[in-house]
Amino acid sequence: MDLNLTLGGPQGGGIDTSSNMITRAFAAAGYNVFGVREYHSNIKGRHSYNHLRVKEERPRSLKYPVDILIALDPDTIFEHIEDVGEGTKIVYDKQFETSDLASARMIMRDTAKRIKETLQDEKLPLNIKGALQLMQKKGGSPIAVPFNEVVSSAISDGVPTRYFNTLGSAITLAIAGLPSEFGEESIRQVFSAKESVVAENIKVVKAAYEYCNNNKLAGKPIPKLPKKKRFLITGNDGSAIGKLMGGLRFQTYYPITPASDESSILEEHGAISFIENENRSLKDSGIVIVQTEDEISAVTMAQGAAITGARSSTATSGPGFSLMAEGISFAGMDEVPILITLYQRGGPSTGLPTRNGQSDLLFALNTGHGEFPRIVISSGDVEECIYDAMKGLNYAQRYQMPVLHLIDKNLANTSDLVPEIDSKRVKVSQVLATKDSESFRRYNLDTENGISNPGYLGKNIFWMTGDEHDELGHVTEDPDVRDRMMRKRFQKLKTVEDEVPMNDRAVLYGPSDAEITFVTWGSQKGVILDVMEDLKAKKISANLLYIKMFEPFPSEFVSKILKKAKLVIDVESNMLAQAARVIRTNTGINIEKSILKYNGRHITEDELLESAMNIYNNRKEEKLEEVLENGA
Amino acid sequence: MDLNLTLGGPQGGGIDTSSNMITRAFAAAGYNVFGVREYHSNIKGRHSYNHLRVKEERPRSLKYPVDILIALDPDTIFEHIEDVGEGTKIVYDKQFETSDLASARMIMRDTAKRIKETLQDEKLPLNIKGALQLMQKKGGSPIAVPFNEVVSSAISDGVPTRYFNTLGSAITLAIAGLPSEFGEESIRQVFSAKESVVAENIKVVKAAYEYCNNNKLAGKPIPKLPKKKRFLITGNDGSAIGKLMGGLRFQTYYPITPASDESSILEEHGAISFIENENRSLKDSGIVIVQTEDEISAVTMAQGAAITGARSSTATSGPGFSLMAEGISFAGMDEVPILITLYQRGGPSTGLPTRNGQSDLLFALNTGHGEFPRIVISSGDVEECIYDAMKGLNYAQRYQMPVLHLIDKNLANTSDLVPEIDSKRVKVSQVLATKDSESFRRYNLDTENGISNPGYLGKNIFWMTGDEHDELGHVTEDPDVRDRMMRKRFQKLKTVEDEVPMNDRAVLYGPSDAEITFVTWGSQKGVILDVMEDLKAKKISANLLYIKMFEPFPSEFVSKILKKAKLVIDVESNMLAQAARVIRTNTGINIEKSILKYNGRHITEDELLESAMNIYNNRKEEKLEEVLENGA
Amino acid sequence: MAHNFKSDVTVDWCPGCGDFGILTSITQALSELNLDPHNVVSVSGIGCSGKTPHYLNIGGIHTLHGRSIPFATGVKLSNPNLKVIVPGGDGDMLGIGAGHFVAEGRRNSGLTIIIFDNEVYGLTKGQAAPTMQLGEKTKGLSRANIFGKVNPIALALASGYSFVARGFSFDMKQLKEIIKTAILHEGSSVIDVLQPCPTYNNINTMDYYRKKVYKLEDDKSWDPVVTGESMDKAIEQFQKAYNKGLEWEERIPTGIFYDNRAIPSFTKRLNEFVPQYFKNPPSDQIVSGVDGFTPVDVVKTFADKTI
Amino acid sequence: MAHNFKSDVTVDWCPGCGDFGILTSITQALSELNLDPHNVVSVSGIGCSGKTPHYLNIGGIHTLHGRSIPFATGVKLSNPNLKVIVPGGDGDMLGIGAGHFVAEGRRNSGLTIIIFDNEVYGLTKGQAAPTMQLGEKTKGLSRANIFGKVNPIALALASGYSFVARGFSFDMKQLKEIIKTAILHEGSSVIDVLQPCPTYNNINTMDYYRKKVYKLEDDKSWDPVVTGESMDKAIEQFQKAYNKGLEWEERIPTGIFYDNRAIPSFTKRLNEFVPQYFKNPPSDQIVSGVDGFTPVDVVKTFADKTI
Ligand SMILES: Cc1ncc(C[n+]2csc(CCOP(=O)(O)OP(=O)(O)O)c2C)c(N)n1
Ligand SMILES: Cc1ncc(C[n+]2csc(CCOP(=O)(O)OP(=O)(O)O)c2C)c(N)n1
Ligand code: SF4
Ligand code: SF4
Ligand SMILES: [Mg+2]
Ligand SMILES: [Mg+2]
Repeated sequence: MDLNLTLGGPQGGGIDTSSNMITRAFAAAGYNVFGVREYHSNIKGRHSYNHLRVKEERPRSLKYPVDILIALDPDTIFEHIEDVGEGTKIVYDKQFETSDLASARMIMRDTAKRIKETLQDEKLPLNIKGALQLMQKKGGSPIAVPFNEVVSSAISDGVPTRYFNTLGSAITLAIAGLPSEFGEESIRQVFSAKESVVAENIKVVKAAYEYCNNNKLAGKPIPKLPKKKRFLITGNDGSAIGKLMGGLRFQTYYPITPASDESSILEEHGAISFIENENRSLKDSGIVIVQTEDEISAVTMAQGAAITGARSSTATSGPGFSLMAEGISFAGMDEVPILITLYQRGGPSTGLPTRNGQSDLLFALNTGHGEFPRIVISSGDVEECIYDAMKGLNYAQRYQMPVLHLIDKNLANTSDLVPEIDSKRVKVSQVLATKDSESFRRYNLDTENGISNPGYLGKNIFWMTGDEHDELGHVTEDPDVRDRMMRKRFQKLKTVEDEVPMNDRAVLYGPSDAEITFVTWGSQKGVILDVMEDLKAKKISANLLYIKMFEPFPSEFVSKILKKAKLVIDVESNMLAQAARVIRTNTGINIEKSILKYNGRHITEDELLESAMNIYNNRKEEKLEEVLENGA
Repeated sequence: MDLNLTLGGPQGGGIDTSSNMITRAFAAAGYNVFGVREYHSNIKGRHSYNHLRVKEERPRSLKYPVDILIALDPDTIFEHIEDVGEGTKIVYDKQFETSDLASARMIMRDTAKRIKETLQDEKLPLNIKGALQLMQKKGGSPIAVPFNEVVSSAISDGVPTRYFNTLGSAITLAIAGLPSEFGEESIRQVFSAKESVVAENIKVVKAAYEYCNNNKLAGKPIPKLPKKKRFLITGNDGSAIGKLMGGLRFQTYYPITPASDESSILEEHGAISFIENENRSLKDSGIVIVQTEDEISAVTMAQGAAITGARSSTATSGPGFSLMAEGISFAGMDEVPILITLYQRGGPSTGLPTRNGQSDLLFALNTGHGEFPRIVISSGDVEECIYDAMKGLNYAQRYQMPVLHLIDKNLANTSDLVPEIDSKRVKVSQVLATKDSESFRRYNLDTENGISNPGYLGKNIFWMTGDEHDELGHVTEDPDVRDRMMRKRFQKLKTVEDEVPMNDRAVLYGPSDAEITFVTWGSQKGVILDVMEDLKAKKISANLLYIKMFEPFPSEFVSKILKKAKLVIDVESNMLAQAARVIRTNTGINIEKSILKYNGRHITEDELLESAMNIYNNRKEEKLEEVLENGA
Repeated sequence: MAHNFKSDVTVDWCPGCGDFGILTSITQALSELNLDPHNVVSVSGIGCSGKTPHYLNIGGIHTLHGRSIPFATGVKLSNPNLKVIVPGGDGDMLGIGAGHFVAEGRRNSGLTIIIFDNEVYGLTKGQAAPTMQLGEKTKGLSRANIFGKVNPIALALASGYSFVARGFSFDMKQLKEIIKTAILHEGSSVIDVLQPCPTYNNINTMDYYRKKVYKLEDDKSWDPVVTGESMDKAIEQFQKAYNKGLEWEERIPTGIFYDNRAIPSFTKRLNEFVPQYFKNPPSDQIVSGVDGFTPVDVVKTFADKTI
Repeated sequence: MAHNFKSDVTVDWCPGCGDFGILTSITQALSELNLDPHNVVSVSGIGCSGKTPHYLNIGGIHTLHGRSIPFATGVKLSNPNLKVIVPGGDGDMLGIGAGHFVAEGRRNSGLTIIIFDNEVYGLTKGQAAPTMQLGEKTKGLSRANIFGKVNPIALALASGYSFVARGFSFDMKQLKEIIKTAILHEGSSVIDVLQPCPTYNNINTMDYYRKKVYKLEDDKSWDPVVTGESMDKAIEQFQKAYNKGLEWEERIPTGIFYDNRAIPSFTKRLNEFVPQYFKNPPSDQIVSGVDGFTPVDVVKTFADKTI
């Protein structure tokens, strides 16, 4: 099975619950589900949608046209005109048929204008019927469901609209051919706490199946697969889990999309459970999460905590990260171990605050005035988020510098079913204070690898200052000590290169020799791996140079691969091909072909494949740039 | 004549006045004087010094060993042990001879330790006498002057110490052979307002000359040169003057070294005088300078003013610049014309707050989250500061984007005698609001060069938002408009490339074909030009690729020069050779030889020449890096 | 026809949101004052509240979270003839923007600051704003609020604002009048508006406030206007305003707490040494000479730098 | 021998600077409290005042301009058993740092904040600090101060600080006692210290203050301690503190204005839901299992995420 479906409705209207229901139903039947959430910067009313993909094996990307489009409001039909194709079933409430475009005021003006033009071009009426006709032209089959009737037939009392989400989900499941029991099971999971709610919703599920059966909508039953325990988590969850496993005990944050979910998750799981065979005294340990007054406070407060010995971190997104620049420079200068999780969203400025972007890489690499060492890493799927967060905390501790962990919004809001979390994959070493002495040299220059023994307030007496300092941490302006301190600090980056395995810095997926070499970072990893399979089917071999650590940059490794590559295509969710620039800076190699997307939406398998083929077919040309445009 | 002299004393002890006196005395005799100020981050007591160079033609760099070292405190003698050589005259107060190193507590500990070791290595006593002996070994001749006696002999009453600065300066002038009248003239200029003070100080000057004559210290009289009107200004002054000429009418700042002097200068000259033939109504115009509560406010308040049509700017330094990142991203997104003058000092963090650095280039190029266009320019001498500030304001206005103007601390505190300020060198066009209309499209997409007609609050009704926006300036999340707005904004950078002459972006000094090609930016320009002359004398031809605009980068021009260059040496005041990195990013060309200095002190001609020769002599080696260390 | 000050942009606040009442009060105040729409601008930060400028048919800047005050100050000081309205969230103004809020009190530039006081961070999904009471647990929170509350009236007074008031978003009549007085006030004004957020704040609801609010002006002896004639009276009025500002538990006063007309505005202070400041402000200056070059006489202006 | 809390670093303040008196008061207070030097730390910002930690022989962080409060809060919340002293300039605390200053009032973490109130920006050469009076022209300024003054006492009270006091740097005896009480205070305290800067401020000199200051404690009826037993009394005490805080022109009160022991500190609030917070704070937690891997049971901790 390979099922793509999009579920759309008004923000705040329960789309997430519906999509959770669908995911859990398929999961209960042993399937794998992968999904991404798209929403406006708005609390109630504007269009939001979840794009899900269901497969036996684990999906790792999404694809248009979708198989089922579930519209929980008229806007969804207008917004997704382009996303249907041969065989797409469009499920919607029959009532919508009276809606017209002019009254869909929550659609962004320019979007509405575009939809209008599209309909006009096709000489179709500017309303839902026109939109559905267009969809039909594209091969879609509209399925009008009388939502109110079906729900009313099932529930004894209460407002029917309250159950429309459940109905939409259940109809989808029925159409997909998933036996009703799994839909019911998912209801139990989603509304676990409230028995009466469960009962009512199950009635609605049953009614949905009955309606589908009666109207010949129900799909061919799909088989039940062996079910295993799995984690249903997003990139936000992954990072939170990794941090907790990685020893995080202090996190600060100032609310911002899409970063603050991570902190809320940590807050909700702040009372840690320890494994049985560990010291009993650990049994009740907690983590401190502080909502600060701004991001300047977040990045500096976390450092204050770090200086007492707690593993600490903060998480933010573009605008907040900008505010952290000065604090990050301090952490670099003063060798403070701190992990900063940077959730990238569409910029610049407030930009597209709830949309995807990978436009903060160059900024992360260069943020903060003056020269200081930092580590910059990036994750490309939900599982990586977990282990990278752990490693990030380890790096910060070991190398005593700021570590920036980049996660893009797409990944933050990707929900995935992760089969296992391996607590033995990454070691976590205890934070140990140096033995105290009369004149403890916090910034001991007598070190080969640049790492001085750390000190912790409460355990050692020492000083720190953002000014250039001597070994004790007092201000100095001595030119000679200055030079030595600068060199000591940067020496640590060499040590990182010596100690961190290449696998944690860059990976080559696929055959070592290939006709196409993709280069990417972040959440495109999955979709490229899928496209590589598609290309294989077309007898075109492809591999992927996937970059995880940008500072210190794995120049040699990357150089070696790119030098022998035949056709290199850089794929990024930004406009300037930032990773390609970093590669050029570090290796001198210029990547001439790129596929870029900067409209804030997730990259889908179909569009990426098409663009890759375009480039492949025109590979003789010196420079090619494809810009992807999928997404409502 | 080529006279290098260093005048040292305690911070707050009048060193600047002394050095001003010396400068004006030589200037009065028609000579040119060039100087740099070095000082601690301290208000009173720690060592500060001015290094001056006097020549017939205009000097543009400084050189060790100095010809005269004037020590107004014992610390100066200790601190400058290394700066003397064959023929250096060390003028000091005889009283200092009883001082020892242990009691010089204002010397930074590490520095004191180093001095101690130096003296110990030479088996010399750890006091002034020891230091002077070491200086003698190096070829210096100590000149002990009984300061108290000489002053007391001259003035009728008052505290003699108050005149020690004048005495020191006057003795220097006498030793240099400058007739006493010029010393007296300089007294009149420096203490212009206070007649009695002038009279007393002139007595001291006379006494100084008499003392020198009596003790055979007076130098051979030097000729008086024809005198012209000149401007005695620093880089700070230059930028302020340029801004005022460039139409600046609103400047914000938060105090920070070495930026805030610029704002104080503007404040003091805020009531503008206009030239005669201009409209009478201009006669009384003023400029608004606001000291803000922080740099976030500075960068955003200046934008508020810009949006009403005032040419506006702010000036800051590293830590403050870090805080501006978010605001700069807004200016990029919203196309706000604003000039930000970034005075670079030694970083990272608080770093070496009163010392030189060029370590903010990469940060300036990448500051602010997300992708937006910006212009980054840099000045290399005091005159350039003037015209670049004017151009910077012009660029901001024309291209509607943030313009970052980089000036290094060395340049900010360089004092130079500028013969002329040419008000016709750079055109200044009037800020004009677009004709108002019902639905004024501030962000009109219908533009080839990316530039939409600007609107100004008070004159037009329109909107702005840091979110992605439509043509009217309202929030949009439409994927298509998003893409078009992104491209429109970046199109402006192409327009900059089309419109700005290459001379304003990069310049090749010297022969087009040379054995050594230096690459630099900022205040090294002068010293490299001097070293080029030195090399010529050694029959080695050299030229200089001098970069002024880093974004958009003049890639082709730079590429062409570097590709045919024989031996390229990058010279920068930072550790990471940042300009060389920018060159690599933009051209793929890797510069393998570099001369770097990051101890915060100015680069001197002697050390640069020596390092250049080292590299030249070992040019067969693949990679060479020289680190410069001059300076107390 | 008088300008109605409403733009045609879709308002996307939640149904029942208190923001609607504030928006209407603003447009009505502007209409009734019959201001030229070119002479009023609005400058906001980020938040649900931050969207306000788009809904007003006057020039508007929707700036950065917490930075509306400095942006607005720039507008005002560069063109002192504009009326500048600054709608902002309580998080925006008193959380991330508190530093600017305090600084503006010292400046008194002449901004009309309207705080949308919903006790939560609306747009980021209901976290506690600085105005939320210690221990309060709204539905958006997973645990009771751990922070103390800052009282906007007390903070505004301590910061030096010369006009301090409180409105209630469901009493548009009073709020509109307060806004009108504030706009006409020469210095900077702060209006704290009790604004129910039905989506995230189920404690400070419309009903909650309806039961508690009362109007200061209903007490005929209430006199917030300080003329500066008597210093003692001024001090007493300030203290009264402050003490009234502390009232909250039982009943919540609305209306004008303090209206000091004696403190000179920043623009007036600037006018003391910036030549022709009001007549020829930075926004309107001629910077290009008749020949297209600078009209500045450098030698004269920088006479002290010549030798 | 008791630790004398003085480091051997050269103090490079100007001769006659009020900072010396504050430094001495701090070291004496620490000595007299007989604290273990490992259990006290100091965290400063940037300015002349910011250099203080280097002069104290306890762990110290000389952080960024305006950011001492968040850094210090991180230290305190991560290790609530430490005493955290926060010396800061008036520009540092009430200018660039005002946002954090207000926020810390809401937290009440348990910091001892000492404001070096010299009315100028010392280290950057004498610009007006937010504490300088409107129209004042000190020798460091080229024109009279154009900004209003913020009153640290009023602002601290409005922000919610539970301990607010004022000292005078040339009255080390009183200042030392205030610092001692503040250090023992559980919540956050603010001590505004009148600190002459002879180099840049020729108005607020030692003599100027000597003539004006008087001690609150000299009035035997003065009672700043709020126990929380009577709400009415508490409100009255707050108002008294506030009104006293406004006094300035004629005479300047020093001493403790407000000492509220009823407001729980942030660490106490955290302790309500962070298991074993005081016993096993973040700074001291074991994060590595016996086998060198995480001791966290992921499945149990994130049970809600499993299906
Ligand atoms: C620097 C920065 N940090 C965080 C955010 C995310 N953010 C958007 S709105 C908001 C808070 C909104 O709360 P409030 O100011 O009270 O306004 P309301 O939505 O309640 O009207 C935050 C934190 C941001 N835009 N910028
Ligand atoms: C972000 C930033 N902006 C500006 C500065 C420059 N700066 C250093 S000290 C200082 C002000 C000091 O004044 P105050 O805080 O009152 O301390 P004082 O020197 O008077 O003790 C400033 C603005 C800085 N270090 N960092
Ligand atoms: S979230 Fe609250 S404040 Fe925001 S629009 Fe909705 S109801 Fe209004
Ligand atoms: S400048 Fe003022 S505050 Fe700073 S050390 Fe000197 S006297 Fe003290
Ligand atoms: Mg709010
Ligand atoms: Mg101060």
